[in-house]
Amino acid sequence: MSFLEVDDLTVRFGDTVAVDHVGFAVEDTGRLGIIGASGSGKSVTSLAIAGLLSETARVTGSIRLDGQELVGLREREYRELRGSKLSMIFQEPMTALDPTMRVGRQIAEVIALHERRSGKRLTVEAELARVGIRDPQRVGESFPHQLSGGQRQRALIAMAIINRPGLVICDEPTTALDVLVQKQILGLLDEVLTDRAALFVSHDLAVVREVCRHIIVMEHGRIVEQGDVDDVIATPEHEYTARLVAAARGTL
Amino acid sequence: MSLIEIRGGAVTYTRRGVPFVAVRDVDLAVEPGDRVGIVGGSGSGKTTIARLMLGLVRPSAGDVLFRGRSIVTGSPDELRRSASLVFQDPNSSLDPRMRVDRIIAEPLRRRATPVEIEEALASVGLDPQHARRFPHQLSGGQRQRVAIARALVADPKLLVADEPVSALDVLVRGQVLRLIRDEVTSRNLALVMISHDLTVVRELCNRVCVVHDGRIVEAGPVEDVFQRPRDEYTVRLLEATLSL
Amino acid sequence: MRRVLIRLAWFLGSLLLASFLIFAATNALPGDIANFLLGTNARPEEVTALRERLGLNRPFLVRYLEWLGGVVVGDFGTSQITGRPVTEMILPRLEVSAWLVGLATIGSLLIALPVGAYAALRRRHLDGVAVSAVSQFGLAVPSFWAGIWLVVLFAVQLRWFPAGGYVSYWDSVGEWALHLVLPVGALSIVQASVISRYVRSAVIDVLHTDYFRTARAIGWSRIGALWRHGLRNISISLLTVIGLQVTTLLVGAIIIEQVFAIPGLGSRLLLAVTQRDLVIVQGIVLVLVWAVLLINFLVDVAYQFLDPRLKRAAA
Amino acid sequence: MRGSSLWAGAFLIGLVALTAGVALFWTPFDPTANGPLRLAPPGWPHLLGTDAFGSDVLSRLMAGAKVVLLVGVLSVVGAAVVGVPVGIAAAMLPRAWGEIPARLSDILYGFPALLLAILFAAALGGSTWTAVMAIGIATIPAFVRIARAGTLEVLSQPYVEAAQLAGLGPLAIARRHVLPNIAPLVWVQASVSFGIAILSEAGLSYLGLGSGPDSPTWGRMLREAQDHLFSTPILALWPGLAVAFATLGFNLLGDGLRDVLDPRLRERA
Repeated sequence: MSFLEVDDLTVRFGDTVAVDHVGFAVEDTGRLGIIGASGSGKSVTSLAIAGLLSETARVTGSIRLDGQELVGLREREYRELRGSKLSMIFQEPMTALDPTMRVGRQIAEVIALHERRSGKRLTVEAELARVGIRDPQRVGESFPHQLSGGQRQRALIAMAIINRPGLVICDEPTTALDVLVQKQILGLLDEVLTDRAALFVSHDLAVVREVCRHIIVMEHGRIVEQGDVDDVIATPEHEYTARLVAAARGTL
Repeated sequence: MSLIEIRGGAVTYTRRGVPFVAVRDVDLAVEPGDRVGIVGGSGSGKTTIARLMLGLVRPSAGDVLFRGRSIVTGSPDELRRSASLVFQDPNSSLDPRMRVDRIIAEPLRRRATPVEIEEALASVGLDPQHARRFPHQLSGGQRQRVAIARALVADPKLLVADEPVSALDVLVRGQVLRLIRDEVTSRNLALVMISHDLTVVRELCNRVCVVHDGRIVEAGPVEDVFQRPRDEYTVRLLEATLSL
Repeated sequence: MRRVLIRLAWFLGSLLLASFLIFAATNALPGDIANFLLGTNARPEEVTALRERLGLNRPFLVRYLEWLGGVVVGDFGTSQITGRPVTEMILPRLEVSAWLVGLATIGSLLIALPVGAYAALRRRHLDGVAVSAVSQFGLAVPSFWAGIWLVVLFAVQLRWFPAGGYVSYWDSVGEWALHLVLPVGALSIVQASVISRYVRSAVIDVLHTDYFRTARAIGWSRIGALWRHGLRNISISLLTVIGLQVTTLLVGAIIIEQVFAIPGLGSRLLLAVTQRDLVIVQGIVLVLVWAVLLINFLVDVAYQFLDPRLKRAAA
Repeated sequence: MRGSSLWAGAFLIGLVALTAGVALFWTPFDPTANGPLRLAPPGWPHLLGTDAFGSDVLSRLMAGAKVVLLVGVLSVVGAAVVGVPVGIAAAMLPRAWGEIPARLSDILYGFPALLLAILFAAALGGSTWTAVMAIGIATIPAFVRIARAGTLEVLSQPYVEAAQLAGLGPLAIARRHVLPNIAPLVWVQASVSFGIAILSEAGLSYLGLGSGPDSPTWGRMLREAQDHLFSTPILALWPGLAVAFATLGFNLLGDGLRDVLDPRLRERA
């Protein structure tokens, strides 16, 4: 049995089907890349696993995390999982942190929420150092707007891994970043995602290839192709995949 | 004589009462038919250089010359008749309350004939029926095509494109870039392409300027800079660029 | 700091300009107090003599500066009707009105925050829509009408509270509270419907932010994330709304004082209007307008310090 | 769901306007005449009963609608005509100059309609016209604010920069881009201000600072009803309901307009 097993997952918003009978599995140290253009259903899939879709969404099928069924799970129990057993990293580090709260306090909150003890400043600084922040004390005492995009994303990664979750879902984690910072953050992710399962959602094949071996390609809510990332790039079977590869090559 | 030339240009903004230098010591000349790429990270000042070039910001030092005449001390009117800009986000660069035909006709400073509108739409690959639509009734790629049609309608000599595809969906980026390349070639325009994406610049431009911290740290023919980068920042930038 | 000083300068300037406008409105308009006091049959000599005695025939600007000079040191002049110092009349009534407005502000927030948040969280359900509809109706109700019905229900029918009047806090706290329940209630209910609508849309905005999603992703419940992260962000913008709403509340209080026969600034002001006691009118209007300007200035300054994104620039 | 508040608002306003229109030519009884039947309960021929002077309540309500609409239209239109151009100018003038109208309107914001009406009444005596003036002047800052904020928002948009590059001057930009884009805001504000004007007029006439005794107003009716709360509380019901529904109508219309007029909001919703 795999660590994460998604089976026949379907998400509807009213009459529109955002995710259409999708299934995949990830081992406890495995990584899966989900590739697609905007509107392909890749983000909805990841939000469905984290249980963070808006209440208008209707989710059917099965999502099993470490043997536990997540579809239909009571919100109270889901809340216990989020931030401890599964965590997420989002696209926009600019807006993903509370602008009115110091970064250190926001990180300490993640510990406090799940261990029923307050996050010590030293722990927070150690965690910030772990994600490659050079002056953790200053960063911890800063408000988000006082940090660079890369520092903010590192802080969010620290929040995501602080409770050693079994599954980390990364939703376009480098799209909003500069090329130079993107390279560094991808390196950091590669490092912190070892020993745990990870989903890596992106529209950019070149980015996904940096961290994942196995990928699935989504279009209109369906999986149209899957396999080893290099194989898919070299010999795309589906026409849509071929267009994505061409777009990533940048050749006109 | 250069089409447009920035000499020792610097721009200082005041942000919440604190002055800060966006770019400085910028020397850049664009010849007719030249295709110049300006690359750099966000906040490096590359957009400011474009705005400086079009007279949308006043330099705090240096001068901007159009066909040898200063647009800082003189009037930018002649420049504006000969230069146009394609913005990053077509959602905000098209007036949401104007129909496509009025948007496209704006640089003409007169009412355009239906034939002119049809030709302008056709040149960017849009059907004439789009003329009476509002921007929000179009897709992102179509909107950017409308913005390009507006930029080309008054027959400019210089086209400045500021990250023209980074707000678009991956799959339509290539189409829009191809459109820009084809129009620039067939009309023999000078192009200034601002982008964080080195691959795009490599495909479209013959010269490139690398901007870092408000300065041009390296400039030269595209192949030279990409094959034999001299500046340390350019080296890092090239190393960090992922491609298949 | 420099920005705060600039704001302070604008604030002082606006106090000055407001005082001038008030003085000009009561003095430059044609209704002359001397004519009014003596009636239409008065002989011209008598009018002239009275004008002389009241100092009305001296230049306008001189009279304005004299009045302003007095106001600055706390002397609002002497009533033309009663002959008593205006300051002495205003002060005890100022306390009454301040209680009314202050308690109503607190009361309206206590109602509006939970109600607005509930309407936002349950906006897709019938009960949430019903709450919005009620506040929509409350928005359209004049506070004095609400006051009248509170009197009909709680004073006339149930006899729980007195129908009007006022007892000073210093005489009997219990009676004071008893007399304030209905007027403060009437003001709060109506004010709460305004504020709860702001709260509702602010909460909906928060629900769509990325930081709210982050808070949910680390394990907060919707309510928990709203409490911990939403409230801080909402309160900053809510502060501005409260500042702007003080004007409405002040006006509501003037009318409510009339409904419940409360001896506050408003009822004294209206009496002065019917008596054409212009010195008192000037004085009380000035106090009220300056209060509004002061509160908005304080909100503005507080805003600079509350929002961390503005803090560095302000300091 | 969408558009329903627009129609509900339009319906309520239509009702008030129709009543006022009919009242111009006909009311069941003379609204100012005293009759022999005092404090009569609702019935026939006095559908809503009579007040303490024996006047027909329904006729007085109908006559009150005329005053409310007159005061509302004059004050809101007047305020918009002054406030919107000032607001646009405040946003488009160079910073130092634009600051002046903005700050002046902030000061005016400290003068609510009631205090202005009190100042005018103290000097001139209360009348329908002082009420219009007071409410109108007090409404100006709302239009200045909304027009200025809207214009600043429009000016920050790249399409304005595109228009500059196309060679348009400030006046052409104001006409082609600013006005059409802030128009929805102004319409919404006008609707909301109209609701506030109705509430203000009711408050003024309740305090006896508005129209004179011969024109019956909803506020004056409430004032008179208050003396009979113990015996005939129903007299306080009708005029209050009239104020509430008229105001509700304009508030709903404002909400509806907000949804319908803004294409960007339309997409989000």
